[in-house]
Amino acid sequence: MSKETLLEVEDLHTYFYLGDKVAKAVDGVDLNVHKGETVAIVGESGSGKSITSLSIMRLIPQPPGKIVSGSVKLEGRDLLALSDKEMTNVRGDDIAMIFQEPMTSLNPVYTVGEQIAEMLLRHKKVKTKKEGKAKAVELLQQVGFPRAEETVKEHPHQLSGGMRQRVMIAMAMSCDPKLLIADEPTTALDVTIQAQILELMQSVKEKYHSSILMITHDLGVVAEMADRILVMYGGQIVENTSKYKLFTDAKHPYTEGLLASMPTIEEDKERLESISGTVPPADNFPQGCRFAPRCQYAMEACTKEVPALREVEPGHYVRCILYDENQGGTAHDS
Amino acid sequence: ACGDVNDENFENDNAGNNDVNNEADNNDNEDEENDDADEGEAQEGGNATVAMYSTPEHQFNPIYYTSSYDNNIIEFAYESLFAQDEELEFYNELAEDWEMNDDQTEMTVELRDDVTWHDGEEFTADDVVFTYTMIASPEYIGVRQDYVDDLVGYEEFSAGDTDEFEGVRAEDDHTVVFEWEEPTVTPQYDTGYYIIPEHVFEDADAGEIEEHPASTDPEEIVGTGPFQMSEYEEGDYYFLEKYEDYWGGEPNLDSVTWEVIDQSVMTGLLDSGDIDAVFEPDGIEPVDLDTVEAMDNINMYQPQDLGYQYMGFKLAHRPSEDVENAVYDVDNYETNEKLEDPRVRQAIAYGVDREAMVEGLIHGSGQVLHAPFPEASWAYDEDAPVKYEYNVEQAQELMEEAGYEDVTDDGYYEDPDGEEYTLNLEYPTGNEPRERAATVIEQNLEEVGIRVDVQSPREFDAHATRVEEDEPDMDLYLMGWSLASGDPDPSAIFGAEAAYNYPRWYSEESEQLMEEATQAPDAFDQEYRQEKYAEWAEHVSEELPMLFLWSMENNFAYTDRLGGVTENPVNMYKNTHEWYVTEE
Amino acid sequence: MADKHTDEQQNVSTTQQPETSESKQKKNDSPTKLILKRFVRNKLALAGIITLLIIITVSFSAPLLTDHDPTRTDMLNVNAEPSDEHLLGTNPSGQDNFARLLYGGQVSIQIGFYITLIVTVIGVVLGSLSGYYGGRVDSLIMRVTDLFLIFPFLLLVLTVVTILEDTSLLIFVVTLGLIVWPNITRILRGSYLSLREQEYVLSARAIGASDFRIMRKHLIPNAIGPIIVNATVVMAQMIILESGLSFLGFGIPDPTPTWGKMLEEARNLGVLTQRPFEWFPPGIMIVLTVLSINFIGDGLRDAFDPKSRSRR
Amino acid sequence: MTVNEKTAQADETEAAADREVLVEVKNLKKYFPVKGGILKRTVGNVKAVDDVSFKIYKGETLGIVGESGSGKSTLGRMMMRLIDSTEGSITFKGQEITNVRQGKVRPLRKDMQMIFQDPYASLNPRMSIGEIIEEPMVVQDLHDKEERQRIAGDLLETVGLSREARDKYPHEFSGGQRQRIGIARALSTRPQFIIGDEPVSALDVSIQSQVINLMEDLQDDFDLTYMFIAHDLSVVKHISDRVAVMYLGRLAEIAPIDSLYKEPLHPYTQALISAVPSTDVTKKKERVVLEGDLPSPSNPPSGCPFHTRCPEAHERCRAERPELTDMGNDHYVACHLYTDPETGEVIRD
Amino acid sequence: MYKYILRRFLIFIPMLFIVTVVVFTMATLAPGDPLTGEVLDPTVDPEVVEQRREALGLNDPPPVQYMNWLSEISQGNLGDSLHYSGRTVEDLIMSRAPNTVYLAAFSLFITIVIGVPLGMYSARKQYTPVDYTATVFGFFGLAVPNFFFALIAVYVFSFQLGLFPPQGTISQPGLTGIDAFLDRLHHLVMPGITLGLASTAIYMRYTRSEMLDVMGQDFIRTARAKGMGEQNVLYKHTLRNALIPLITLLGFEFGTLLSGAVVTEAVFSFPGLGQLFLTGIQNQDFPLIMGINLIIAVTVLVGNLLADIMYAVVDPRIRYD
Ligand SMILES: Nc1ncnc2c1ncn2[C@@H]1O[C@H](COP(=O)(O)OP(=O)(O)OP(=O)(O)O)[C@@H](O)[C@H]1O
Ligand SMILES: Nc1ncnc2c1ncn2[C@@H]1O[C@H](COP(=O)(O)OP(=O)(O)OP(=O)(O)O)[C@@H](O)[C@H]1O
Ligand SMILES: [Mg+2]
Ligand SMILES: [Mg+2]
Ligand code: NI
Repeated sequence: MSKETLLEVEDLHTYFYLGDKVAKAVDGVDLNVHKGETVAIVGESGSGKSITSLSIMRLIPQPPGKIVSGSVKLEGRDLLALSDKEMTNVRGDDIAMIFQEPMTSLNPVYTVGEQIAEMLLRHKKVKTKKEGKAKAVELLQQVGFPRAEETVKEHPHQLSGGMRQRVMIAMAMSCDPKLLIADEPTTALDVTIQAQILELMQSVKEKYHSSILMITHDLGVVAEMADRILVMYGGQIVENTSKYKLFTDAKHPYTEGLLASMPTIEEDKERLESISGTVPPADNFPQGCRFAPRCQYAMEACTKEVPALREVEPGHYVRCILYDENQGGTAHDS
Repeated sequence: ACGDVNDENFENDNAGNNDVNNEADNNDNEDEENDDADEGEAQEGGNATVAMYSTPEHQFNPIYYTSSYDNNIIEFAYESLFAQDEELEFYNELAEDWEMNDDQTEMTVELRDDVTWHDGEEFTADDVVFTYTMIASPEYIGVRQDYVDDLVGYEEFSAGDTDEFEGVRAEDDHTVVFEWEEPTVTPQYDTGYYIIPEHVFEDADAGEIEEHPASTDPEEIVGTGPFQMSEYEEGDYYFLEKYEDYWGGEPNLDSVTWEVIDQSVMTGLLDSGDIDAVFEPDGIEPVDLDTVEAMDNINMYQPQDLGYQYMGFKLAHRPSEDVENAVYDVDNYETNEKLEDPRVRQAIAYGVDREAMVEGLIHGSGQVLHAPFPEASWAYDEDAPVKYEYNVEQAQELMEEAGYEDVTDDGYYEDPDGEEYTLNLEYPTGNEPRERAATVIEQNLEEVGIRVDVQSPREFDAHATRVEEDEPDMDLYLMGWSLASGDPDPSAIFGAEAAYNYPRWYSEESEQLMEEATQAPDAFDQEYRQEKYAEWAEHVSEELPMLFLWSMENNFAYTDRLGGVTENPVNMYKNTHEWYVTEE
Repeated sequence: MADKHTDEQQNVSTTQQPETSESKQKKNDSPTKLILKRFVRNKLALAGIITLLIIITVSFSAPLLTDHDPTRTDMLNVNAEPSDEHLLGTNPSGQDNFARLLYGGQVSIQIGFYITLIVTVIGVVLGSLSGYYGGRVDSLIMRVTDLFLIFPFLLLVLTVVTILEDTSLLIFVVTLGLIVWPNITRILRGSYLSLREQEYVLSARAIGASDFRIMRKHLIPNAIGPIIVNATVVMAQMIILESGLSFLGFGIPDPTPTWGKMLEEARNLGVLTQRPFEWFPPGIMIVLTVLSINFIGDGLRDAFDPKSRSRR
Repeated sequence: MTVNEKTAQADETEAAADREVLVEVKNLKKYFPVKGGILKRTVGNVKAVDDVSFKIYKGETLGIVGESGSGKSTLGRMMMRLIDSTEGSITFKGQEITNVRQGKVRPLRKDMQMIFQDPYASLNPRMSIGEIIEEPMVVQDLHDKEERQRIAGDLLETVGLSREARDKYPHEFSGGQRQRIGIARALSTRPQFIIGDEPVSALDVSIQSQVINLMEDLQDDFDLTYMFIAHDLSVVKHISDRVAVMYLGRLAEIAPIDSLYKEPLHPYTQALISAVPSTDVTKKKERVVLEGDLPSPSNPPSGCPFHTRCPEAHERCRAERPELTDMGNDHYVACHLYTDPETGEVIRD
Repeated sequence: MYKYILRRFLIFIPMLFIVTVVVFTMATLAPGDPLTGEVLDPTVDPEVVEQRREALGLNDPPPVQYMNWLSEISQGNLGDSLHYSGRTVEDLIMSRAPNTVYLAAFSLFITIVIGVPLGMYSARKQYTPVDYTATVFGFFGLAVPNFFFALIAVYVFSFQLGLFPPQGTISQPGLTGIDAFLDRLHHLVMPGITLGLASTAIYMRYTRSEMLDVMGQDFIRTARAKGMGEQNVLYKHTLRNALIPLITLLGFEFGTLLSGAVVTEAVFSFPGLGQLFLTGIQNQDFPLIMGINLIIAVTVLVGNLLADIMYAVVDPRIRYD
């Protein structure tokens, strides 16, 4: 990959200390996002996607959460080493974020305009509130509000879910961030609205030349949006490859299972595959490979130690013993 | 520590009535002490602070007020023709001189001519006539008729039949004549009521006076007294300034402040000197006595109070029709068999430890009462009544004599028919010692073997209604009363058909004695009456329509700083122009 | 909204053991047991329940601890100082303060308890009717509670206590119960309103369960948290209220002792400064009891609803 | 049974009216009053379900799709008689059940059951799994206690849980497991008809497929008829025989899955299908992106409710409400594009 | 918005009417009347008392009395006090209300100034010693009977330390301007704190819980993600949302304060409505009791109305239609 790296996360560990238990929500995540690239993290509920993104933003609720180790570098600058104050300058300005719940992610007591203007003022993009409001109108127009002048004066509850998510996007883009993190931006929305939002995100990305780190559990959305896909399971990345590779040549048994268990609109599956069992809780991961208890290829060695994420093909990383020649694993084709 | 608001009605009258009490106070020693105690230098001017525990009701018109707290203000601002001195003898206040005609029905009073009202107007005979006429007038809706209803022409005038009240008339600017239908024994008492200014109230009729600003707004009060109201904060402070042109001489003090305080912090305030005196109507509560007595800057003055507590025996009940129609007819009285036998009542008298109650409940600041005459009264005869000393055996003997026996062996007597014997006792809230007494009586009598069922206490008014309306289930009740005012004639309370004869006691002997005691011409002889009342007292103590519990002492206290106080058993607020404070 | 709810729930659930490790887990951790476990872990609540138990035990074993009859007056021994005979001295009626403290505790606690019982029963019945059926029944009940709430509580109590001339313990308790119910009814109605919308209630209806069954099996057991928590609040309030009313002279009539009445006797500087043995014990008892009950209530709230851990 | 089989079956019986109708809904409406004005009078209605008619044949699965707020749940609840309908009729096994009073619906519930969306909220946390599964039998007064316990145990095994689970409580299970328990309960009275209101929406893909498979298996084993409400078109496509598309309380289109997904007629259906993100990375897909949001059901647009967002809307759509028209092959659509404005005749291309 | 207010107002009217009926019914149910006491006075002629009863309308049937009363109050006339002869109920209430208003306002001020920030602080420092201390203080405030607290406060602060006057509203008459104000304030401190004790505790607990609630909301995370500083998040985003529910509490606060005032005013001899009410109760002065009950109920109703309106103003989510 010749492209310039924007974000680089190395060996990130974020734990939650809950009484006598420790939930290892994120347990050794490596990822990087290049300039102009859209990277998606997929995985089932509880696999640690949100915590990874929040860790990057340093927004982990603390206590009980804590970033235990690792580094998060934005254009080479280690975010974890910044003071709290410096970090607030990064948030919103360098990295912006939108969330899953458009319904609750906007402050109900302030108007849409106020909330956008506030962010602009905070990052000194404008000097006065008035200027901020004017800019807000402009931004709203860009995300497709026909009546933007009126919308800025409205309160979030007066808008529909899709509209709120647009406001969130407008707000996120207002300071021209280098990276946009979108945590399940369309999960709460209907398909038709989801399509609108995804479309909007694409266009916004092109316009602002920003990179996107997109989090979702919907493989369909990933297929639409991403350049590269990271599959997360049990607080770890288990597979990291380009979109095309993933959907045509998934290597990790978990990814394989996911794809097979998903009904799609294109093909008629006689019967869905399914992965037995459930996602292990973050405070009680099995020994060794975390997927082993549910894996159809699991073997003795899998339960010993956590396999490393290794590059099995150029740009295709998999965390599975099957692809580890040293362990005598043999690649299989599904 | 509960307020005794409900009893105020009784006490008020008492405060206004100023009885004739012959006996001087029994605190001579302390009296002298006080005089010596005035160590500091008398100060020109200054302010004295007097405390009361409850808020005046802001009815400051003497002819309408009912609360003794209002009276506190009135005492400083208004005056009457006659007042009682520390020996309880009448002396002239606004009167200069007086004389009675021979058949004791007409009194001519000459007024002082140097008296002015606070607004500068002269005080004249018209004011006196006005005051009495107002009380007698048909529109009058207050409760002070007692002062006028024996005067000539009252009936006609108060019924509205005539426009002229004959009973009182102005002979000239400074001479007033009172005329009674019957000979009166106590003319100075009857004519000794506060005088209100005609020129202030003349436009109002007697009914309207109640709401007149000069009645309800402290700042508008116009009297002749040494102090006049200047500023106030309702329910908190009442600030009285001296009336410089007071006829008795310019008052020493610049001002007197009445402060409303909570009884619970009184000792603290007295100790810190924030207040100078606690006098009528509250005095020092028994609980605080020890604390106050222990303070070294305090003068105590403890005259007898005319209020007393008793336990009534419902000897009979009026039938309900009579209650409804307010009829009092001895022939209809339904006897309460449970208490019919005087021996039972005597047994109860023996069985109740009244001495202990006086000691325990009122901290010794009072005495056991044996007959309804105040010690101060000429009708009082210490040896006349039977004195029931606490004696359980004697009580039991009497019960057994009366045929009561503990058949069931449960520690309680059954009545002569062998039926369970329980007496219901009712009592009101509002007077802490009395409330506590209910329990004591129950337990005392339990020891004798008489079962008492103590009902839970009621609000005073509710209780009073039940007593008055002869609640059929009631056997015993607790109540307070005030000792005979003015004349000792007990017939208003003990007469067989008197409304206030709550026990519904009927005794021929008593009726006769009471009648004899007031029959002219013998009754003009006080000794004769004294004898009759002694006989009556003995009779009443044997018959026991009620068990007199105790009469209290007042506990008045003031600091060394306050001087010139006239210690007067019925009224501490006389000669206040002589009050002074010493330099600290 | 629903999705978010699910989300949270999911996080909770994933911390539970998966089915595969089922065997390792202790069997049948019923919700009640879980609540108890959570409750016991709360130190303040545990301290509260221990204190309360001690207070109750001591109060109710009064006959074992003192020979004195708390109502027995002794006129020759009033306002006695503490002695071996009278551990805390005697009051102005010569009643033994220690005995009054113990027996008074019984009365005060019973007052609190019975009022709470009445209020809770009314609250549960009316709250369920109102919350479950809604519509007219609900409007009617809510209007009535509104009306009650408009009158400041103490003024209403005083007015009613005055009107009812007779105040025996029973009347006292019933009266207060009848005045205090609206608050709890409202709260429970709120709980029922939200419970009614739960899918398991809908599913119970879908299987044809009767209203009564739904209330009995689905609503009340799930509303038990708020019910108990509010009961503790009421109980604490009532114990305080009793003392306030005693103070104003509208409490339980003599000679029945209560803590409030004992405390009321200290309404005097002299007593306050010179006879602390008379007011301190009942004062501290009231404070401790109320504090304990509040801590228990708070602990229960957390135990019943772990998400509200941070709440009041 | 596979999808293909199902379709084949459908084809066979295609024209035949002899397919046994289990449930029939005619002109069903549900209006929720909207209170407003100063006195809180009813000032309008939310037309949650507005004049809906369809049939469900024995043994089939009818999928209902539509956006949030389109009235899917309301429809399901009306059919379960959990809420009263405003108008129209519901016939179950030939018996009119619309007007059975709430007190009398219990016997019906034996044959009709419902599975709910939220596996966390649909099980009473204070009842053990045994109690939960037995409850329908208790309510219906079926069997004695022991028998009920045995059945509950069997059912647990049927849905892939162990018998021991009976003594546990819901909080001890994961979402997928709970949904299985919900299914077991629905089966306990041996119903013929089950309405699933988004039974898999809250589940993760890997779990979702387990439940879908289970439901399919049970359909065969227990001879069930399903009405499957969902907003995920892929899931609906997988499980259903026929699909009804709802929009603002009305049916836009109803058809067997093959024809619906291959040849959607209604512009809304077309948009809906094209909006589903494709996992086929090899093909680039044309997409119809709809403008705007779902209008408020309390104030639905006049004429065709979809005209505000429809790319092909024309004058007539604004004025006239399209009726559901038979396009042949069991395919019905409510759209003016397919009827002649003059004659009202069906236009086929 | 106006419609919303109007609707609230329309609910207010029937409530008001019912309130009068209830107040009146309570009064009629009461035994005896204020003249019963005078009947017992031997010096008073029973007939006179009966005349007074007649004159005061105490002998009319209840509905007639009610209608009379209602027509009077509709003219702003609450009737004559029975106990306070010659004074009208409105005059009495007016003479006392200012004191209680000062007291309530001061206590509310204390409640808000202490309770809210303490709750905020406690929420910010959740599970720290500060939080626990505040929690214990909160529970303590709820556990101490306020008269008991008052007595001890009087003892300590008035008599031992001499910091505050133990009773009354002013220390000397005749002060003007700032001196008068400070004098009053000085007298308000102890009763105000006593009265506000429980409320402060409640507000503190409430603020804390609301703050924590809001702090867990998504939009707070959004604010942080926007790069907002901690102070801004706390004061701008959290506080405003957390305070909204407190407004409802405020609506009833006046009623609550008045209840407490009955006790507090008694201890501090503070001549306010509470004391007046108590005197009314003790003397069965039903016009007065009715008057105060009515005034308070109306005040609480108005308070609720205002709270509702305020709620609608600060919370844009409220729908006005
Ligand atoms: N505040 C918290 N306290 C304790 N544990 C937490 C907390 N937040 C997250 N976790 C744990 O961290 C793990 C990962 O959570 P995360 O929210 O990152 O999952 P996710 O992949 O985003 O899932 P979803 O798709 O449901 O959003 C979960 O198992 C959860 O138990
Ligand atoms: N009890 C009710 N009172 C008033 N309106 C209601 C009620 N229940 C549903 N509605 C309204 O009816 C419409 C249809 O709701 P319904 O729940 O049936 O939609 P849905 O298609 O199931 O949506 P979802 O996919 O979100 O579950 C919605 O606009 C909703 O607001
Ligand atoms: Mg997430
Ligand atoms: Mg739905
Ligand atoms: Ni199949």
